[in-house]
Amino acid sequence: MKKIEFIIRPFKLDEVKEALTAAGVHGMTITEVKGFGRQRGHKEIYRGAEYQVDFVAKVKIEVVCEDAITPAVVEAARAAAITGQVGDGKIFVLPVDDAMRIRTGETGEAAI
Amino acid sequence: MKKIEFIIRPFKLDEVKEALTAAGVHGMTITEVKGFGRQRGHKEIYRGAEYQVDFVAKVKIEVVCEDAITPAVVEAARAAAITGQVGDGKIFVLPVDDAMRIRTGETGEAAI
Amino acid sequence: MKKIEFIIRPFKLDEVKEALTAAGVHGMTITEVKGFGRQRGHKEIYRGAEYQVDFVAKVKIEVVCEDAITPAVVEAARAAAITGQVGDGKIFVLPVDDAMRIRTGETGEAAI
Amino acid sequence: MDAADTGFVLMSAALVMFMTPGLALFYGGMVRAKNVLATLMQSFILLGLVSVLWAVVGYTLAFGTDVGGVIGALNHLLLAGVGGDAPEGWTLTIPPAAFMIFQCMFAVITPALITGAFAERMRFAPFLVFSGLWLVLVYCPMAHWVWGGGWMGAMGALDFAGGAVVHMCSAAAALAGCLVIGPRRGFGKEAHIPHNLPMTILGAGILWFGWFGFNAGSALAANAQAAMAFATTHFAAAAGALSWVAVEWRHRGRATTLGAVSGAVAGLVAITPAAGYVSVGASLVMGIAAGAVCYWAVLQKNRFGYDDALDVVGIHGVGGTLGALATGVFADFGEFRGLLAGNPTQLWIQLVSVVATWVFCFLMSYVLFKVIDATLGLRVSPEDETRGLDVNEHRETGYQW
Amino acid sequence: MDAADTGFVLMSAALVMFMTPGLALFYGGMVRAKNVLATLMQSFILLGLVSVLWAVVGYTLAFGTDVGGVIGALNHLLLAGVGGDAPEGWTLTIPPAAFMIFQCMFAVITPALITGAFAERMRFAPFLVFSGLWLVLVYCPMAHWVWGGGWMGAMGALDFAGGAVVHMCSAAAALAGCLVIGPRRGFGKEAHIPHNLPMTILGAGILWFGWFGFNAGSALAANAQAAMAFATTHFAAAAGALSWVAVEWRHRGRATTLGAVSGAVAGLVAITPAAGYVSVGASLVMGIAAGAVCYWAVLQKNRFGYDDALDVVGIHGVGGTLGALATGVFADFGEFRGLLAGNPTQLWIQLVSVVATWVFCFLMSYVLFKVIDATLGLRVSPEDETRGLDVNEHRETGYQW
Amino acid sequence: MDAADTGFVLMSAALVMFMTPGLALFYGGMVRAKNVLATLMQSFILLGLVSVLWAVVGYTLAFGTDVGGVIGALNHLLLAGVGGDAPEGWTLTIPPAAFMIFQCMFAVITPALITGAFAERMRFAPFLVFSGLWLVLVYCPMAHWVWGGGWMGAMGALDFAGGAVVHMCSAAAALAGCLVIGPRRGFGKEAHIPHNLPMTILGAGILWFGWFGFNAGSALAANAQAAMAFATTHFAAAAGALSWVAVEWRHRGRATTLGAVSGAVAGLVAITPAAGYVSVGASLVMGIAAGAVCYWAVLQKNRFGYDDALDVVGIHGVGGTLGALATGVFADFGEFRGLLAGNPTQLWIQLVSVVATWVFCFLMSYVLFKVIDATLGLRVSPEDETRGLDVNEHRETGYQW
Ligand SMILES: Nc1ncnc2c1ncn2[C@@H]1O[C@H](COP(=O)(O)OP(=O)(O)O)[C@@H](O)[C@H]1O
Ligand SMILES: Nc1ncnc2c1ncn2[C@@H]1O[C@H](COP(=O)(O)OP(=O)(O)O)[C@@H](O)[C@H]1O
Ligand SMILES: Nc1ncnc2c1ncn2[C@@H]1O[C@H](COP(=O)(O)OP(=O)(O)O)[C@@H](O)[C@H]1O
Repeated sequence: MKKIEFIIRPFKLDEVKEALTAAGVHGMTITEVKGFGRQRGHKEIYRGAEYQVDFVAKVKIEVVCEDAITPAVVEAARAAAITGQVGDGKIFVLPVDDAMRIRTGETGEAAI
Repeated sequence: MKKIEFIIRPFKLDEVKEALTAAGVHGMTITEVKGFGRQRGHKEIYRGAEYQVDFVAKVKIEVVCEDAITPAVVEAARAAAITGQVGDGKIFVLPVDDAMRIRTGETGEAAI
Repeated sequence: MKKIEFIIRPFKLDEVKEALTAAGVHGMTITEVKGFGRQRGHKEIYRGAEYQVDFVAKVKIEVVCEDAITPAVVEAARAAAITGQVGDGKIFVLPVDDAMRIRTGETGEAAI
Repeated sequence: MDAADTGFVLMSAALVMFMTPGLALFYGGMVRAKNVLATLMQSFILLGLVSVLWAVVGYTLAFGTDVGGVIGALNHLLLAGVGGDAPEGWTLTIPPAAFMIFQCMFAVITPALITGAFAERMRFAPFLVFSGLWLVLVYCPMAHWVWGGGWMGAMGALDFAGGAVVHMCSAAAALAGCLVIGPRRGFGKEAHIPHNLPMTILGAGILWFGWFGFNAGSALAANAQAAMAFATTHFAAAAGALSWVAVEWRHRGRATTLGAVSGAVAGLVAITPAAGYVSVGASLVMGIAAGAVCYWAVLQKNRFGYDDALDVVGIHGVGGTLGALATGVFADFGEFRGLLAGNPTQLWIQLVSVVATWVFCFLMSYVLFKVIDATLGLRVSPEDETRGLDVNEHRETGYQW
Repeated sequence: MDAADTGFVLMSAALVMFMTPGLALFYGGMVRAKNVLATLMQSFILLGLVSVLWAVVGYTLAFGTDVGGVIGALNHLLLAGVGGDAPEGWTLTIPPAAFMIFQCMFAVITPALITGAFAERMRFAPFLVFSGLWLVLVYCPMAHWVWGGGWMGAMGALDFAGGAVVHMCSAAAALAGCLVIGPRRGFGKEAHIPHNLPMTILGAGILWFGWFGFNAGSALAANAQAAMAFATTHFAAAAGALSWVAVEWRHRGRATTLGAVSGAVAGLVAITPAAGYVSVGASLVMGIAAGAVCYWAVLQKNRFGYDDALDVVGIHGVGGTLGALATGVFADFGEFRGLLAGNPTQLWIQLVSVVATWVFCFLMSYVLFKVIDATLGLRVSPEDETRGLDVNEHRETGYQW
Repeated sequence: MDAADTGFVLMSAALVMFMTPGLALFYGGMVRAKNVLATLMQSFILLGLVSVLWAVVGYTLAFGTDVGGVIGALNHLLLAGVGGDAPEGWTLTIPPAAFMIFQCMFAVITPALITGAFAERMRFAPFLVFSGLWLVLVYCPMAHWVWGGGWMGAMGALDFAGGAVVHMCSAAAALAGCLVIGPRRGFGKEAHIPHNLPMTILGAGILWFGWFGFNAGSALAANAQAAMAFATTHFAAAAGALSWVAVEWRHRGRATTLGAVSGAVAGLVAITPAAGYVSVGASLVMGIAAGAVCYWAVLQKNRFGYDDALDVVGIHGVGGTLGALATGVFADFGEFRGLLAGNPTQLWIQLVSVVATWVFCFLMSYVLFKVIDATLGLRVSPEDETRGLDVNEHRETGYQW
């Protein structure tokens, strides 16, 4: 099993969610995060003083899925998340030892 | 060492925290997340228009612990988090290479 | 590749960000989290009733970087995050299988 | 007709109207985020429901021709005869419509006060039914008894702006309500902590502001009594805030903002029956007493185990009772004199009115709650209570960040 | 000069001024968090811009000596002669400065109402240009026609506090605006959900409160008509809230808080042209009609596909039209009589004024929007719209938690 | 006694009272979320503390029988003789109680203004001690000098509604305060960014609304001067908002919402001493000047390195000074004439009063802060400052989402 983390633009969330579902993912967990990277932030002005805000609003999607579908899931999400501009985000794939569904106690692939 | 991620119902947080502490966990990190899965969301109505909200409020607990106690920790948390209804959540176990306590610089199991 | 997770004090964010950048990290993702550990929380009072709040505001920084620079990155961040008081936080290092840049489709170290 | 008095009472009515959104915010900030809209709604919708009922039947029950000292006749049904011109025998210097609309605002806020007791667990439909029936069966009689020519006023009970009619009356209903509906899930175990105290402080600010209309406006004229009522109102609120904060500081080691606003409201409640009758000195004493006593009263609920979620009983019940009795002690304005002005009977009359108000309002409300609980069911399901009333009862969410 | 009337109108003016921040919050809560400041700003800055324009040229265009029934002469340019003392021939009991400042508040809020239509996508600079020109070219003539001695008033059209001048006029501009600027990105696909409904409810509370100044103050004296206008205002709002909620409950299965406040505003809009002319009974009928009809009207926008973001047309346009016609039906105050009081002509006059208002205001606004769009460009870039107006147009962020 | 004037002043007092919660929100939105309650509390608790002190000793120090032009005698201790009836020699048309309570609201908000300077780092207990002493030792003398029969008024200094007494006085204390307490941790390095600008905008809306009571009410009668003061207040605020925004736009490329509200407040501050004495044209000029000058003044603090957290000096100090001098230029009402009306002496008198106010208030405040710092300690510990005042000083948290 793998955990795939997608860091995407917030307004792409719905499209990526659809793409993931279409790719066979049945569950996911979303977190609002702030990103720092090549995409620059913006300036803010308060009473004449300028502040540089480096962080950009992003959404992190975490999906745990079987090894087999991982490449397909990655591709599907990427296609939905892309705009072609700097700041589209990243996809990270991490190994997972085990999963469990709290309700039933099922483990492994049955749990996800 | 393992990192265990628990996705649970928000109102179970206190109980799960107690269970984890009782199971020998000394620290944890909590994030408010939104989940998508078998548990359906709800409808909202604004000026007569209906919107489907797919995401459900969840809490993610991250715990890094020694390999040895991992199964016990998982079981203890599961027992506290369960309601038996769809949406109780998931537990994921991931491998961890190393840990460090910022204050002391200790690494490995001493750090957690 | 590794994913390094830093749990730090919120007011240290800017300093740690500088340190990471100086250590050759080009991107990172920040999440507001609540921590539980040796650092005790505080009491709150509402209409004469006292409540114990166990969770302390923390910031989580996630950085994916090449294996080679990982120790340097950890050290740099630690130096910036430390105050010497209980509650300075943790650093966890996790293995990463792969990374991809959504915009370009690059994978591996080129993606980060 | 006097233009100055008319303008003053109309502006006062506007201020009192503003108190209901203020109360909504005061309460709304104290609940958890998942119930904020339901809590705001329980106040806001009463601006609609009660006002319409008031026009149809409420005003005439309260202020129609007295029937046996108990209720008003239906001679002003649908506000017949309540217009811009003064009818025969009208003694006020303002148009009947001005008096009627001023009183309407009191009728709106009184049932809204009750909602603090059953916050975070009451279903919306039975809440509406309760509020409508309660207005007709409890509030209108009370208003008639005290201000409409009924027995309590005839007995000589002093209630300048509604210590009995508004505060004790709603608090008695609140007590009945939280007894019947039972405590919130997790009461005493989980922390039920205010989700947005700035909202509560804003609400308190609006309440304090509007209370000038409530109390000074109750003079029904822009005269010296109105000025005195204005001043006593302000000083009682000020003293109440200080006193609550002082007691809390001693007891818990800190002065809280929720304490400051709670104390101010306690002071405002206590001065309400007395505002036009007492001196500034008395108002300071009453405010100080109210802050300390209501702080103590609020602590008791944990002892008794009933879940009066937002402390309607502790603040409006105890504060209103204190104020009504203190009116019997401190009153000294024209013919209205209390104990200290050499008229001990007044204190006795006040005591009778206090007991009668509590007994009548509590019993009526208790029966009403029980009947509605048995028929419609008052309470949301446990799952809905966990998910929050906003999503379940109203299909909305308070905040999207 | 009458002190009572002066005090009453000044206080009313203060209340009307407070409506603009109230409207800012009402609207601000309904947009997404990333546009909250831009939305608040579009109302708030008009307190600055319109007020200054009003002093310079607006007042005299609206209330200067009538020129051909169409516009006011420039005899009060820069408020010349509009001071504390009554000039020759002045018929009001209040100083000219009091009347002028009361009217100023109306001029401020009217263009602010329009902003709901193009919320979340309009650039700030062209918005300012539009608002300034619109005030001079659309609002001032309208105000003159109805209240300043122009043809509409001369024809006998009744508009007590601005059904045509304020509500239809701004709604016609709103319709033009959202047609020209086009729908928000993702309209109909993404959920455009209010980010802070408590803010909207607070805004509605302030609007309701301030509307007493708007309507009762329009009597321009603290008299019986003011008292009646006050009462009808309140009951129409109450009935509107109930009615919207009832219809929504039936249609969608739930009573929403946004529905309650929307219905209240619909009722307030509808009663505005009628407030001082109709009975309380009529106000209840009008409020009920407004709540239901505006609910239905708001649903239509999805059918027609224009993106009137915060429903200015559905509520102010439809509600204002309903109110103007109902005034022709229900008016019955002194010489002012409508259909039911035996004067069917009034309804006809009202209809003419409704049509003229819509046509004039829509066409003028449409041309204005088109011209500004062609020259300055109305709309932010797609990227900026996605990131939000607050950061791009104002370099600020609403909330930092 | 005049009912119209009494009603008007009472309503004005209510509006002024509402300014303090408004100020609390205005300030509260500008601090970081962890200090929001402490900031709200510093204003709110003064409604309690100052009001009680005012009743006990403040009123008589300010408005008791003049002693040597410097202070009021204790003849109204505990408000003795300040009731509903006019005593011998009373020249106002309103009851003493109405005048006293109107003035009370001014006494409350003045020390509340100071809190913006030491926001986010002041301990609560010494803050209370400071505010209480400051009221007695600084505010009461100032109020006496200007309005209570003291030397400044006798000299002929014009201060219609408190440019010196309220704004310069609090700003001088603010300057002293931030010099003594020192800058916030991270000042100049970290971003100290407003956490909730909608709250600040709401606060500004309430301030603007309440300021009508402040300035128009200061006529102490519902007359033509009140109407003029109302109008000049509004136009100065409007012009101030526009002017600040224009300057900022030029300087930084964007018009900010915080700029708009700051400019409005600057305009309101500047017009305060002048409101009843100047024409609408002058008020526009003063507003424009205030917006631009205060923008510039606020930028200076970074140059000088003192941390006046919420810009009390830049806005109230500079705006108030500007207004006081401009009063000497533009005054033209009855016997009150300034430079442009042919009375250059007035400008000189104004200058003397400005200098005296700054010197007296700064020195007194500086000593007070120093003494309290040496005895109780003004400042929270670095750890507490990092964690936030809400949790440490009040054991509460503003928001729970
Ligand atoms: N090394 C990294 N580790 C973790 N997150 C990263 C890393 N690099 C980038 N990110 C995340 O990805 C987002 C997009 O990265 P950015 O460099 O701005 O654009 P792009 O992905 O198009 O190159 C960042 O805002 C950040 O959240
Ligand atoms: N494959 C997955 N990857 C990551 N998170 C998941 C996944 N599946 C479910 N979740 C998380 O677990 C929560 C509960 O899942 P759900 O399917 O609703 O119920 P249950 O766990 O009872 O089967 C979801 O809301 C989501 O946050
Ligand atoms: N075992 C753990 N797993 C995950 N997070 C942890 C763990 N232990 C501590 N943390 C995080 O680190 C933070 C600091 O830990 P704490 O024990 O308070 O201080 P210190 O790191 O100085 O020993 C906690 O608030 C929590 O967020």
